[in-house]
Formats: sequence, C-alpha cells, structure tokens
Amino acid sequence: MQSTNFLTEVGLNHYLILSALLFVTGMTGVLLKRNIIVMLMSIELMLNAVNISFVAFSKYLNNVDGQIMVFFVMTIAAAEAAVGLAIAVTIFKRFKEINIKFFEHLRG
Amino acid sequence: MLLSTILFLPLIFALIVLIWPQDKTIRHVAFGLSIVEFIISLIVLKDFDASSAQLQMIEKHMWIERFGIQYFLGVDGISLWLVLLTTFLTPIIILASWNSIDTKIKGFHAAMFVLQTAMLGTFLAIDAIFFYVFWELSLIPMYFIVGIWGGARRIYATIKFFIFTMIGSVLMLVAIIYLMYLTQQASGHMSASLLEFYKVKIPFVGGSILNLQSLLFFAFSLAFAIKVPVWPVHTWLPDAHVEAPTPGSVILAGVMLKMGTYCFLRWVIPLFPDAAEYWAWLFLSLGVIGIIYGALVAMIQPDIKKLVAYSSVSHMGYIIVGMFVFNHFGITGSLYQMLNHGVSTGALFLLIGMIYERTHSREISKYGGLAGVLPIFTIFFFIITLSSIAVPMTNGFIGEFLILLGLHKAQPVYVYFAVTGVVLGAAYMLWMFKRVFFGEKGELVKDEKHPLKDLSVREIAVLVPLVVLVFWMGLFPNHFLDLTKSSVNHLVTNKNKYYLEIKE
Amino acid sequence: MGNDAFEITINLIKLVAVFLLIVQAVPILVWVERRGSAFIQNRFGPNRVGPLGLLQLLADAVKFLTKEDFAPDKAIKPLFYAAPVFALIPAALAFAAIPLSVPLEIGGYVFRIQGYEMNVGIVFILGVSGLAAYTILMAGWGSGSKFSLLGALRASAQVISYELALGLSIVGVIMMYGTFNLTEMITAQQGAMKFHAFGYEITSRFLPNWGIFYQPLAAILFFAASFAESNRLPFDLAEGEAEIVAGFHTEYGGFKMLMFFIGEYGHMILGSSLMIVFFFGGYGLPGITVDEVRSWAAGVTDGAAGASVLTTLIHFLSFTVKLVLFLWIFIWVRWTLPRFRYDQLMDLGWRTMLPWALGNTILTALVIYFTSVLI
Amino acid sequence: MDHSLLMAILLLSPLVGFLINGIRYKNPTANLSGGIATAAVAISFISSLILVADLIGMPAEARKIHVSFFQWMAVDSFKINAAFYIDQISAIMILVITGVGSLIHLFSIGYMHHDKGVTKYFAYLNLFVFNMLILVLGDSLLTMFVGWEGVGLCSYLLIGFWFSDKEKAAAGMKAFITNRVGDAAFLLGMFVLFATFGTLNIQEMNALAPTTAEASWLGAITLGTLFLFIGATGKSAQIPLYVWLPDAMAGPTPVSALIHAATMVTAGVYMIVRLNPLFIVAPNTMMVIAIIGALTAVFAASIGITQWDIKKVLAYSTVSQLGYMFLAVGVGAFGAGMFHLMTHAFFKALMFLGSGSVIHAMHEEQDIRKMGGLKKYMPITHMTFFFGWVAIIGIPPFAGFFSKDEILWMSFHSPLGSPALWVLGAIGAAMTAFYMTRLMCLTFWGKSRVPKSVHPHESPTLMTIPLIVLGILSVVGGWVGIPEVIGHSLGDIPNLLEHWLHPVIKPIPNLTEAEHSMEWMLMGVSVSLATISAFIAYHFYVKSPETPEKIANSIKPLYNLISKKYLVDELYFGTIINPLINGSKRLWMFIDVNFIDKITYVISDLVRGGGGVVRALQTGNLQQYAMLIGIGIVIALSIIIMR
Amino acid sequence: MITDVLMFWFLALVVLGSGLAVILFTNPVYSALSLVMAMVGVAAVFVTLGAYFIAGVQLIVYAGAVMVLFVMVLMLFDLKRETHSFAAGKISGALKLISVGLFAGLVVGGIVMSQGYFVKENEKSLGAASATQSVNTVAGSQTNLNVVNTDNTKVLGTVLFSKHVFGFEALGVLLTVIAVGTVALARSKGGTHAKH
Repeated sequence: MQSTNFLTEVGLNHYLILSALLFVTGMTGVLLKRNIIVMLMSIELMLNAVNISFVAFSKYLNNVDGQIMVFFVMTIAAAEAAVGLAIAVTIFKRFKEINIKFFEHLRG
Repeated sequence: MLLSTILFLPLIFALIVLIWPQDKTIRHVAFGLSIVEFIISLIVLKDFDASSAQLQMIEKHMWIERFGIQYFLGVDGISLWLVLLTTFLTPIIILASWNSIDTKIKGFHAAMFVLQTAMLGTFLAIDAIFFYVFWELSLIPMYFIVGIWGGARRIYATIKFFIFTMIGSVLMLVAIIYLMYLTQQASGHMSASLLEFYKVKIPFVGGSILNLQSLLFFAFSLAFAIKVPVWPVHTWLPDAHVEAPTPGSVILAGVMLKMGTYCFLRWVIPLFPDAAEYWAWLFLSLGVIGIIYGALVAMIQPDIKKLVAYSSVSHMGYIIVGMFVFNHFGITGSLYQMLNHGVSTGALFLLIGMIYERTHSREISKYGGLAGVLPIFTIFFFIITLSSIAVPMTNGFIGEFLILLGLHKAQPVYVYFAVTGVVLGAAYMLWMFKRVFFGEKGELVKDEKHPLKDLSVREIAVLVPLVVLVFWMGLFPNHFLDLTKSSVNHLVTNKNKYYLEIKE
Repeated sequence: MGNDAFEITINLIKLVAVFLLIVQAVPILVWVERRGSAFIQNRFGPNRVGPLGLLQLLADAVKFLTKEDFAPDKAIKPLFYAAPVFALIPAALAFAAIPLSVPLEIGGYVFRIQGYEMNVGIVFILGVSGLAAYTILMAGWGSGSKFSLLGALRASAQVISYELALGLSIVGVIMMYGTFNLTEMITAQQGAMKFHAFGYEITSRFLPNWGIFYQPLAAILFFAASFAESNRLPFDLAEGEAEIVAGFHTEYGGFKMLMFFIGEYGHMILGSSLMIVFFFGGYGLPGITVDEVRSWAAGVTDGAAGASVLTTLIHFLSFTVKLVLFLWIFIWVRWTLPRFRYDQLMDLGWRTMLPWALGNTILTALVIYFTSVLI
Repeated sequence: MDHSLLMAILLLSPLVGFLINGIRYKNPTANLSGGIATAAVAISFISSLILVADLIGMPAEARKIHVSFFQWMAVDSFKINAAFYIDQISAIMILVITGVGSLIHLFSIGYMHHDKGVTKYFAYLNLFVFNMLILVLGDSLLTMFVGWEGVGLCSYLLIGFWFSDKEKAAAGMKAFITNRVGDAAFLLGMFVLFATFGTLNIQEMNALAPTTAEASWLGAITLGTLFLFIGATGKSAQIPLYVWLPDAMAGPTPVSALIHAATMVTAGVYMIVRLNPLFIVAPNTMMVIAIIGALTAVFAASIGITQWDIKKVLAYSTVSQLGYMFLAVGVGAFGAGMFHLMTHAFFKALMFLGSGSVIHAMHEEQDIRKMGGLKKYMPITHMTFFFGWVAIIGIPPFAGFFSKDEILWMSFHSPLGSPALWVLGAIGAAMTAFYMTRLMCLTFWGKSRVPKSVHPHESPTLMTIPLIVLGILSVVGGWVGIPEVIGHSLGDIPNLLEHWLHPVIKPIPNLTEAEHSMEWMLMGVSVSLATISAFIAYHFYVKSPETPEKIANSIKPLYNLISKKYLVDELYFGTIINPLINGSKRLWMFIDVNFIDKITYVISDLVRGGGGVVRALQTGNLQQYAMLIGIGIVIALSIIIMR
Repeated sequence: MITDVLMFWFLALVVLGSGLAVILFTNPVYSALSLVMAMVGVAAVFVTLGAYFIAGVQLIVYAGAVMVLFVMVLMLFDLKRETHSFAAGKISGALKLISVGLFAGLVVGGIVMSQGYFVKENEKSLGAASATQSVNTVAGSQTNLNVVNTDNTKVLGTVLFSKHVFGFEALGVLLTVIAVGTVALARSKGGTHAKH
C-alpha cells in the first residue's frame, strides 16, 4: 500500500499521520513553552489534531459518530479555553506575567 | 406513588428551602414542610395492611437494564415504623434547632431534608444498588451537619465517622456486586433486586469463615455493624455524638443507627440464614459485651453527651442481641427497641441540647441542683431517663423485656450477662441524674447574674410528642406491634428459605 | 471544483468575478453614501467632478493610490501591513457563497451564479465572517497605538457579541426551511405564500412566500445584528471619533485605508445579501416561481440556452434591485440614527437581542412541532 | 357496682390524684393538695372495702374478682393482659395499702405543712399507691413487675425528695440501684418460669406448679423461684441487698412509714405468698428463704441496738421484722407471714409516724441522745408509741405477739423449719425487745436531754388522729389471727385469718399435728426472753445510763463493728462499686482510647506517610506532570506495539 | 482526484507549518495568529474529508470565537517578545524532547504498521451486519452507508439528538458551569490569595 504510491494515493493513514504530527507539535508546545497562553494554544492544537483523526475515521469507517465526537471536543475545547484564559487573567492580575512557574504554588 | 412521594418530597423541600428568599421565615417554612411530610407518611400507616407479611405499596421500574438495577420501593412490617420514626423525628428536630443552629440556616435545613430522603430511601429501597445509593447518600448531609455546625473537634469526629462508615460500605458494595453476579449464575439474568437475592441459594459450609456465605455475611455485617455500632467498632459514635450539634445527634441516634440494625433484619439474616445462625454466637457475644461495656464506660464519662452516646452503644447491643436469637420475642423486641431508642435517646439529646444552649457546657461536674432551678426541664429529663433505663410503663421496658425474653428462650447463658445491663443502665443514668439535677447547685447553676430559664413553650412543644410516645408505646405496645406481627412471624418461620411476596 | 478543465476554469473565473463585484461595488457605494448623506442632511454632496459628481469615484481612487505608504514607528510591521489585506478576505469569501441567480445551463454544463456552491452555506458564511475580527485586531495591535488597540478591542468584542445574536436569530429560519443550503432556501421562498398547518394548506395570492412573513422577529434581529457586524452606525463604536480618534484604522491612510473601506462595504453587501436570501426570497421575483419565469422565457426566446440566459439575467436583476434597496437602507440608517454608548451596545446585544433570538428559536421550534407533529 | 368499674376506681383514683397534684406541682398549699391526695386514697379505700365485701359474700372456694382491661402486649405465645384480680391475699394487701395509706396521707398534711414541695410530695405519694396497687393486684408476674418497678421508682423519688441534699439524693439512687439488682433477678426469674410454664399468669402458674415435677435440686422452678426471691431480697431489704433501707430514712418520715415499713418493703413477702403453690414445690428455695430471713432478723436487730438515730433504729427493726416474715414464708407458714405483714404494717407504721411526730416536735432532730423525757410533752404520741412498742416486742395480747409467735412456732414445728431457725428467731425477738425498749427509754422516758433551744410540743390533731387509729389497730390487729392453741383455751375463738386464707394457701407437706405443750412452752420462752431483755434495757437506759457505755467499751471492737453496721456498705463499695468504676475507667482508656482508636491512628498514619512519600512527586511544575504523562504514554504505547 | 491529492498535501503543509509556527514564534501574538491559520487549515482538511458542517463549526467556534479570545487576551496583556520562550532546563528539556520524539515515532509507526487495520475490521463487521441493517444510521432514517461523503448534516443532527443526546445534555451542563466559573474567576481580584 505504501512506498509506491505514498504521494499520490491519499488514504486514512495520511490523515492519521498528519493528525499525529500535529498532535506531537502541540505536545511539544505544552511541554516546553513558558507562557500559559501559548500552552493553552498548544492544547488547542492537540485537540485539533485529534479532531482530524476523528473526522478521518468517520469518513473512512463510514460512521458519523466520529463527527459527533468532534462536536464534543470542540465544546470542551471552548470551555477549557474560557476557563484557562480566565485563570491566566487572574494570574496576570497578580503577577503581571503569565509564566507557568507561578503555578508551582499549587504543589501538594 | 405514595412511597416515591414520601421519599422524594424532602428533596423538593430541600430545594424550596434553598431558594426561599427570606432568612427569617426559613425555619417556619422548613418546619411546616416537615410536618407535611409527616402527615403524608401517616397515609402509609393508614393504607398498610397489617395482616399481610408481603411487601406493600411497591413501586418498581427498571433503572439500569443491563445490570438489572431497579427503582424498587416497598414497605413491610419491618420497615414501616422506621419510616414513620424518620418522618416523625424530623419536624421535632427542626423545631428543636430553632436556637441552636444560628449560622447557615438554609444549608442546615437543606441538609436535613436531604438526609431525610437518604434515610427513608435506606428503609424503603428493595433494590441493592438503589439501597446502596441512599445508604451512602446519608453520609454526606450528616458529614456536613457535624462538620459545619459541630463542636470544637468536629473535623476529627466527622472524618472518623466518615472513614469508619466508608470502610464497611465498600465491602458491602463488593458483596452486593457479587450477589448480583450470583443472581446471574442462578437465573440467567442479572438482578440487583433483593427479592431475587433471596432466591439465590448461597453455599454454606460450617466450621470455617472461608466459605461463600460466611464471607458475604461478614461483608454485609461489617458495614451494618459499624453503623449500628456494634462493639468494638463503636468508637466513632461517641466522638460523632459529642461533636455533632443537637439536631445532628438526635438524627444520628434516632434514625441513622437504626439503619444498621434494620439492615441486619432486611439483608443479613434473610440472605445468609445459615451463616447468621452459625455465627450467631459471635454477634450475641459482641452484643452482650456491648451492653455491658457501653454501660460501664458510660458510667465514668465526664461529659453528658458522651455518656448518652455510650448508653447508645449499650442499647444498640440489646438490639443486636435481639436479632440474633431468631425468635419472635427477640426480633419483635429489637424492632421495638429501635423505635424506643429513637424516641428516648433522641429526646435525651434534645434535652442535653437545651441545657447546653443555656450553659454552654456538658461537664457533669459543673452541674448539680438543676432540679431546683429548672423543674419542668427536670420532669422531662426524668421521664426520658425512665424510658432509657426501661422502667415499666415506658417504652423502653417493652423492648428490653422482649429481647431478654427471646434471648433466654434461645441462649439462656447469655441472658445472665445481658441482664447486668439492666442494673448498670440504671446505675449510670441515675448517677448522672443525681450529679446533674440533685445535690448542691453547681458552678454553672448558681450563677446569679445569668439565671437559667426554664423551658420555653417551643421546647415543651418539642418534648411533649416524645413524652406522649414514651407512655403510649409503654402502655399500648400492641398498637405498634400489631403492624409488625405478620412480618416478624414470616421472618421467623421462614428464616431459612426466606422470600418476600409482592402485594398488589 | 469541477470535472474538466473548462469547468474548472469557469469556476475560477467566477470566483474572481464575484470578488471583483464587491470591490467594484465599493466606489459606487461610496458615491451613493456621500450623495445620500448630503441628500439626507440637505447638502449637495460631491457634485463637481463629472455628472452628479460621479467621477469623484475615480478621483478618490487615484488619490488613495497615490498617497504615501507609511507605517508608524511603533507599529509591528508585518501585522500592520497584513491587516488591510486580510480585511478584504472574509466578506469576499462569504459573499462568494451567496447564489446571485438561478444556475445557467449551457451545453450540458450547469454554472451556478455564485462563487462556489456550499451545502452548509450559512455555517460557512457565519464562520468566515467571524474571521473579520482578526483583521481588526491585527490592525489595532499592529498599529502600536493606544487608540487603535482600544478601537480594535471594542470592535472585536462587539463583533463576537453580535455574532451570537446573529447566529441565533437565523436558527429559526434554518429550522423552518430545514436546510443550510441557501439555494434550497431561495427555492422554498418562491411563488405565492403557501404553507401547511394543522393539515390544511393555506395560500395567499397577494403575498410572496418570503421568510419575512414567517420570521419577522428573526428578520429584525438579523438586520440589526448585521449592522453591528459591519461596524456601521449606530454600532460604529470601533471608531468613536470623540473618544478614540478613528479606532483601529487611526494609523492607516491611503490605499490601506481604502481596503478597510472595501471590507466594511463588503460586510454591508454581505449582510444585505443574507437578508435577501433569508427573508426576501433571494433572487426570486415576488410571487413568481422560477419555473414560471423559465417557461415565459422559453416562450420569448428560442433555444434552451437563450431561455436559460434570460432567466438567469432576470433573476440577477431581481437580486440586484433588492440588494440596492437594502444597501440604501444601510446608508439611510447610518445618517439617521445616532451612535450607541458602549454599555448600551453590550446591553442590547446580550440582554435584548440574545434573549429575543432564543425566544424566537424556541417559539419556532414549538410552532413547527405543533403544526407538523400534533396535527 | 360493676367490679371492673370498682377496680378501675380503685386503681385510677390515686393516679388521678397524682396527675392533679403533678400538674399543680408548684402550688405550695398543703391542705388542698393533701386533701386531694388523701381523698384519692380514701376513695380507693372505700372501693376496696366494697370489693372485699363482695369477696366475702362469695363462696369461700370461688372468692376471686378478676378484671381484665385490655391486652397489654402480645407476641407470639407471649400474651400479657392489663388484668388484675383480687383474692384473699391481695384483699388483705389492698386494705392495708389504702387504709394505712390514707392514714399516712392524712398525717402527712400536718407533717409536710411547711414544706415548699408539698404538692409534689403528695403527687409522689399517690403515684406510689397507684403502683403498689398494681403490684398487688396484677394477675401476671409481668403486671406485678410493673408495680414492682413503679414502687421502686416512687421510693427513689420520695427518698430523694429533699434532693438538694447530696446525701439524700444519693440514698435515693442507692435504693433504686439496689432494687434494680433485685429486679434484674426478678426478670431472670420470669424468663425461667416462662420457659417452664409458657405463661406468666400467676393463677395459671399456681395451677400448673403442683403438676410439674422438679428435675433436680436446682431445677427450673427452684431456679426461677430463687431468682424471684433474689428480687424479693432487693425489694424487701434482706441480706445481701438490705443496705438501701437504712439509708432510705433520708426521705420524709411518713414516707418511711408508708413505703419502708408498711407496704412496699413487704412486697417481696407478698409476692412469695401469692405464688405459694409455686414456692412450695421448690423446697430448696424455701430453705434458702428461711435461712436468709432468720439471719436477716438477727443481723439487723443487732445493728439496731447500736443506732442513735430514731429512724435508723426503726429501719433496722423493719429489716429485722421483714426477716421474720421471710422466715415464716420460708418455713411454709405463708399465712403467718401474711399475718405478720399485716400487724407489722400497723405497728411499724404507727411507730414511724410516732417518730415523725417526735421529730416534728424536736424540730427535725433525730438523734435519740438529744431526746428523753418526752412523755410529758407529747402524751398522745407517747401513748400510741407505747402500743406500738408492746406490739413489736411481742407482749400478749398485742398484735405483734400473735403474729411473731406463730412464726416462731412454725419455724420450729414445720418440716421445713428447724430448731436452729427457732433459736435465731428467739434471739432476734430478744434483741428486738432490747432495742425497742432502748428507743422507748431514750426518747420518752428518763431525764430530758433536750437542748434548751428546743421546745417540744404535741403534734396537731391532724397528725395524732392517724396515730390513734393505728394505735388501736396495733392493739386489736392481732386478734384476727389468734392461734388455735390460745383460741382453743380461751373458748374457741376462731383463727379468722387462717380461715380466710385457707383456700389460697397450699398446706405444708408432711405437717404433723401440733403438740400444744411444746407450743405453750416455746411461747413462754420467747415472751419471757422479750420481757427480760426489755427489762434489762429499761434498767440500762433509765436506771443506770452509764452501764451501756461501759459494756460497749469492754467489747469495743465488736461494738464498733456493729455500730458501723458490720461495714457492709464499705465492703460493697470496696469490693464491687469502686473496682467497677475504676475498672470501667481503665477499660475505657485501654479499649476505646488506647486500642481501637490507636489502631485507627496507626492506619491513618500509614496512609498519611504513604501520601508524604508520593507527595514528593508533586512539584507543582505543570510541564513536569505533562512530561510524566507523556513518558507514561510512550511506555504504554511501546508495550502495546511490541506485543 | 489529483486535485484532492494536491489539496491534501497543500493543507498538510499549511497545517503543520502553522502548527510549528505556533510553538516556534517567540511572540505569543504571532503564535496565536499562526494557530488561527492552523485552524482554518484544519477546517479545510475537514472539507476535504467531506465534513462540511464540521468545517463550518470549526470556523465559527475555533477561529471565530475561541481564538479571538486568545488574541484579545494576549493583546490586552501586551506581552511583547519573550527572551526565554521555552521553559525547560537542559536535562528535562532533553527528556521532554526525547519523549515527544519517541511518542511521535511510536504513533506514526503504529499507524503505518496498522496497515489500514481499522478500515478492514470495519468492513468485516459491516459485511456481517449489512445483510440486516446499516450500522451507522439511527433507527428510522434510511440513509445509505455512503452518507458521510455527501450531505450528512441532517444525519449528524439526528444522531446527535438521539444516540448522543445524553452527551449533548452533559455538555450543556458543562457550558453552564464553565460560564459561571469563568465569570467568578474573572471577577476575583488577584487570585485566591487575595483578601476581600
């Protein structure tokens, strides 16, 4: 299946790999960035990557449930963004900076 | 629909209380609502068919089909009076908390109503999982009642209470799930209904704890024994009682402890008859030890509330003993003693709460000579004391007598030990009574600047129903026993092949 | 995109044409706006260059193009330059999804008179027009100016807020027609008024079968919201001259400024078009179905192609007339109503329009349910 | 009138009195509340008179009035009715209770006149009468037990009537708890008997008892009756549970008269008599009863000799006399026991009331060393007290003589008795004569040792009337039961009491015909013993008051032991109560605080410690957490893919 | 066909490029704008997969609302360039990168190794079920299996409001909670340590 016509025959695997790479990109952001907001954005990126997988599966498995999942993911992403940003704003109000290190107060 | 109404009305009441706009009138509203609940619950009494041992007024709907979990309510002679006890005590408690709860009134009443639902659910649910939900639900409002409105060491007490109870419950959940699995083995479809559980024959081999029935028996028993509490897992009770606010203590002693004993009758004994019979010696011994130990330890407590708490341990010992003799007298006596204990210990806690409101102390040594200062209070306290030490013509006597009679019929040896409880009970109560009410005026009583006020009309109104009940139950026990008779009869005669039919 | 090279080419050309349509409409609109405002305010307006000042458009264009292209020192250059370019895109893209006339059928090919056909047109249009907020933000922040930033924040907050009302207000319409497809909506609005209720079929010869008669509240809400979306008076808080000079485009001049204008007018056109599509029968003639027109055209011309061209032209004309009317209303309102205060604006959006839109949705749902299910 | 109505009146009229006075408990009007209470008991008395009259009208074998009001409780085979019946035995009791009771109520009006809690007092007194009637009339052991505990309760309340005094409150508590020990045994007895007979109904049990064979020397009936007897030792103050009665003198004196002399303390005797068919088939129990009774009689009398408190002397005398009654029933002479019960009720109530009158006159002084020569101040009291005295020491023809003598004779003569018992009884009788005479001498005769501040005076009429009535009864009360031997020699005076009781008393098995000469001789011995010791006492305490002290000094250790009541209280405290309390404390500390709770602490510490270890991982660095998640996923994925 | 392929590669490039840009830009505003770009790209990917409605929603929700919030917040904070945009230390940074790399390798490897396993499995199960009824449709709607590739909005709606209605309701609750929580957070003054 692959090797010969990898470039010309786009299938499920292509989308999955695209999704995986996008996910990894987002993950890198989450792991390495200092700015909370950028971390949040990276999370959004990861979620989007997952969405690609869902939709791709939905198409190639002929099952509409995958797209429903995308809905749910989107809603949760929106919610997460709202709360995350609110927290970021609160942190910013206090420290005038939104570095992730301020969250270390929350250790157990 | 009646049982569902009774069961969930308090939840609606809790909501009403929560959204009630006026803080001033919230107590009145809650009181009125709880009275409504009580009146509705009286309909159950009216519609109850005393001649039948069947499960009555059932409501059955499938809840989670895959596991055979049902919304299943029903009442029979065993649970009837406990339901009424719950609905009866709630208005009294609300009325009694008029002054003692002065912060977060709204939350308190809401918690109270939620607790009422949980307790009623425990008594009414016939489905294991459904039952378990209520069983656990009852912990939460109680946790808050003790934890928010409690005394100085309330957090310690709540956590102890919670953890003790949780440990038992978790084992019970495992056992319930296993029983559900057994129903599937037996009948092919999974069910959590108690009636299905009854049909399962659980293998039993005497001589060892490591057989299925014994293990399940102990898993259930531990949960209920902690709730009761049976010696030696009783230590959460004194702490919880001492730290709980008055209404919390009352509901704890009055109803919550009964959840444990009731469940022995509803679950443990019918479900595991062989194991129950085989291990009866253990529970009889623990019960008798509880009776004596509770009384002895109660005697030397410096704190009135702790004394009453330990007396609860002693009284609950009687109830446990009564159930494990498996005859009419014992089981009837246990059922009756549950009600008695609810009424009289509840009233004791109320009374202690009233005096605590006035003096803010529960140290016995700081009192003395109260009888001269607060005569009405003394009269009430004395009547309740009599009920607590089981003087004839009060309710306590009937229960204690029947239990001991049953114990003697089944296991005469134990009764010689158990009967010391009769003496010790009188000893600790009267000694306490003497130290608090008689003698010279104690340091709290003689304070001239703040003379103690005798009971107000409201407080009398709180106590009168209880006192009336004390004598009513003592003089006309048949009014109460007649309704439980057929169920107890059914339980005793069919213990080893217990089943419950549904009354249409 | 198409099945063969010819089709693809035509489709690409179509796309460009629609874009140009918007761009070219702008100078005319500017002229209309200036003359119209003058008329309303009892002035002359541009009347020196050309007849009725028509050539003013050219003059203006030349002026804009020849102005010095500068950027403020504090500006963030990439964003500053990118913003005007992006300003064009949302409106143009969205407008491209609107069907302007019946499809043209020539020689086996069917050409839709719209940028591209989309099954979920409404969602797409809403989505794309939502992107407009970025251009504003980019411009505002990229300018490196306080006023710009404030204006941008105001404007984008406003856009987001009203997007909700906008989206919700047309939910009723969508439910009624049961489709996201704009063409299908227009088809459903053809002919005389006719609807089913409680098992009866009710017809009225005198009224066209337009959405406005079914969803009047939605129409009002949508129209108001599209004013806000396009940042026009009475919702032009983004450029409250007295407070923040000119809002997000304070620092812009010349051609870049013109691009913002184009964007704004593009939004106007888009809003008007959507009004027409949703509530005024789209390209359809009032009370007359496309088939009736087509059969008439077949009688007038010979050959299927000719009839098709005629039908398309007639409907395009119909659309244009409606569009012009609505654009005039836009201008009219701008010069009639005063500007809101910012809190009033937010109040109106969140506390008035949103609940009404929600109510409308629920009501529509109920009516649909009762008329269709509970006969 | 209808019997059930009469019975209801009989029972409920004191209860109504209690309720009325109980509701107006704060009202200090002695006359009104006393009137109500007395009237209530008097009504009872009248209705009991009517009932007894009806009873007399019945044929001798069918004399029984049985009234069942309602079913009290019914569980399976166990059915108890709130039913009451009057037979020959209980007829005597209700007459004594209501008759003596109303006299004592009357007396109390005067005695308690100035007390603030007078209304409460009368309420308690009425409640007591109510409970006592239930005890006496109940047709089953359980009904009897209701009254049994009820009178104990009233006794508790009345002993601790002046509760602000710590000692008195403690005395009440002591009485109740000691009684409770007996009650617990009573309960056990009921259980055993119920297991044996399947019923607790007294008549049914009495009917079944002769047909039930006793399996061994400690068979079910013996065991049951033994338990019942232990119950009786509690209520009737016998060894070993007598300790509460002397302390019970803390209550108002009329209370001592009514409860602790005339009625309640005799309940044990009454119970045994009522169950006599049952007891008679358990000879071992009977033996125990007789021995305990005789021992108590001597033991208590010996303590009585050394007491200085007028009421204490009477209290020990009561214990001693109760011992006689138990001796009587123990040897099977149930009739004699009943007889002595009745006469004792008369003369002991009289003496208590008399002492009350004295105490009243002496302004609450109870020490007889501070009295003396009261004869001239209080002639009526002295006179009536004198009748009581002669009655109790057994001088013919006063009441005590006949009853006591019959007991002594039966203890000798009955096959259940023995000469040893007679000897004990006779010693007791001598001691009784001694200490009663001592009391008489120190109180009424001899020189006055009254402090200057006190001016003794005769009590008001309200108090003297009961004294006079009881005095007369002390004189004539014995004539209903003149022994056959005397009656015969005086010209066939019948033994009315014996005839009356005959149908309900089971005869002693193997009773031989009485030898009259022996009976005469023993009678002579006991009377002369009593007379001699009375004379000695008179000599000691009137003629040469220094002699007793000399004797006491010469046997100092013994005297001290006796005057300290043989240190029984100390013994009980030292061996039972204190170890119990200290042990409980240790138990609590050891089991609850140090063991069970410690276990929970250990568990919680373990959990907390474990948490502490894991806590180190929680650096608060979000990205580190994320990295750990990532590494975890990598590991999980590798495992999945490698498989 | 070729257009679809070209489209995919183009979009993949755009999406991955802008995704990388998100984490590589030191200026968070650029990151955010890149993210918008990525999202629009993802929406386009959805279009190529035939999920038009999802694409539209993606535009409305993500690009239109969520990201606007991000951008607004960033602009409000006015965080210019950050000198240390990456937080990690040497060792942990290396560890993180290694784990990310391994993760990527494993996932991609897994996907490649799976050889379209899912599709085959699905076809197998479909083959079993196709005789009776179509699997992916809800009861009552007689749409064919190929529905995903054409206009599936109606199917989407039907499934969402029947099979997944519980999840839908749960999301409603979630959103309410989030709305309340956000308002509460935003109104608090300076975090949890502040004294009111």
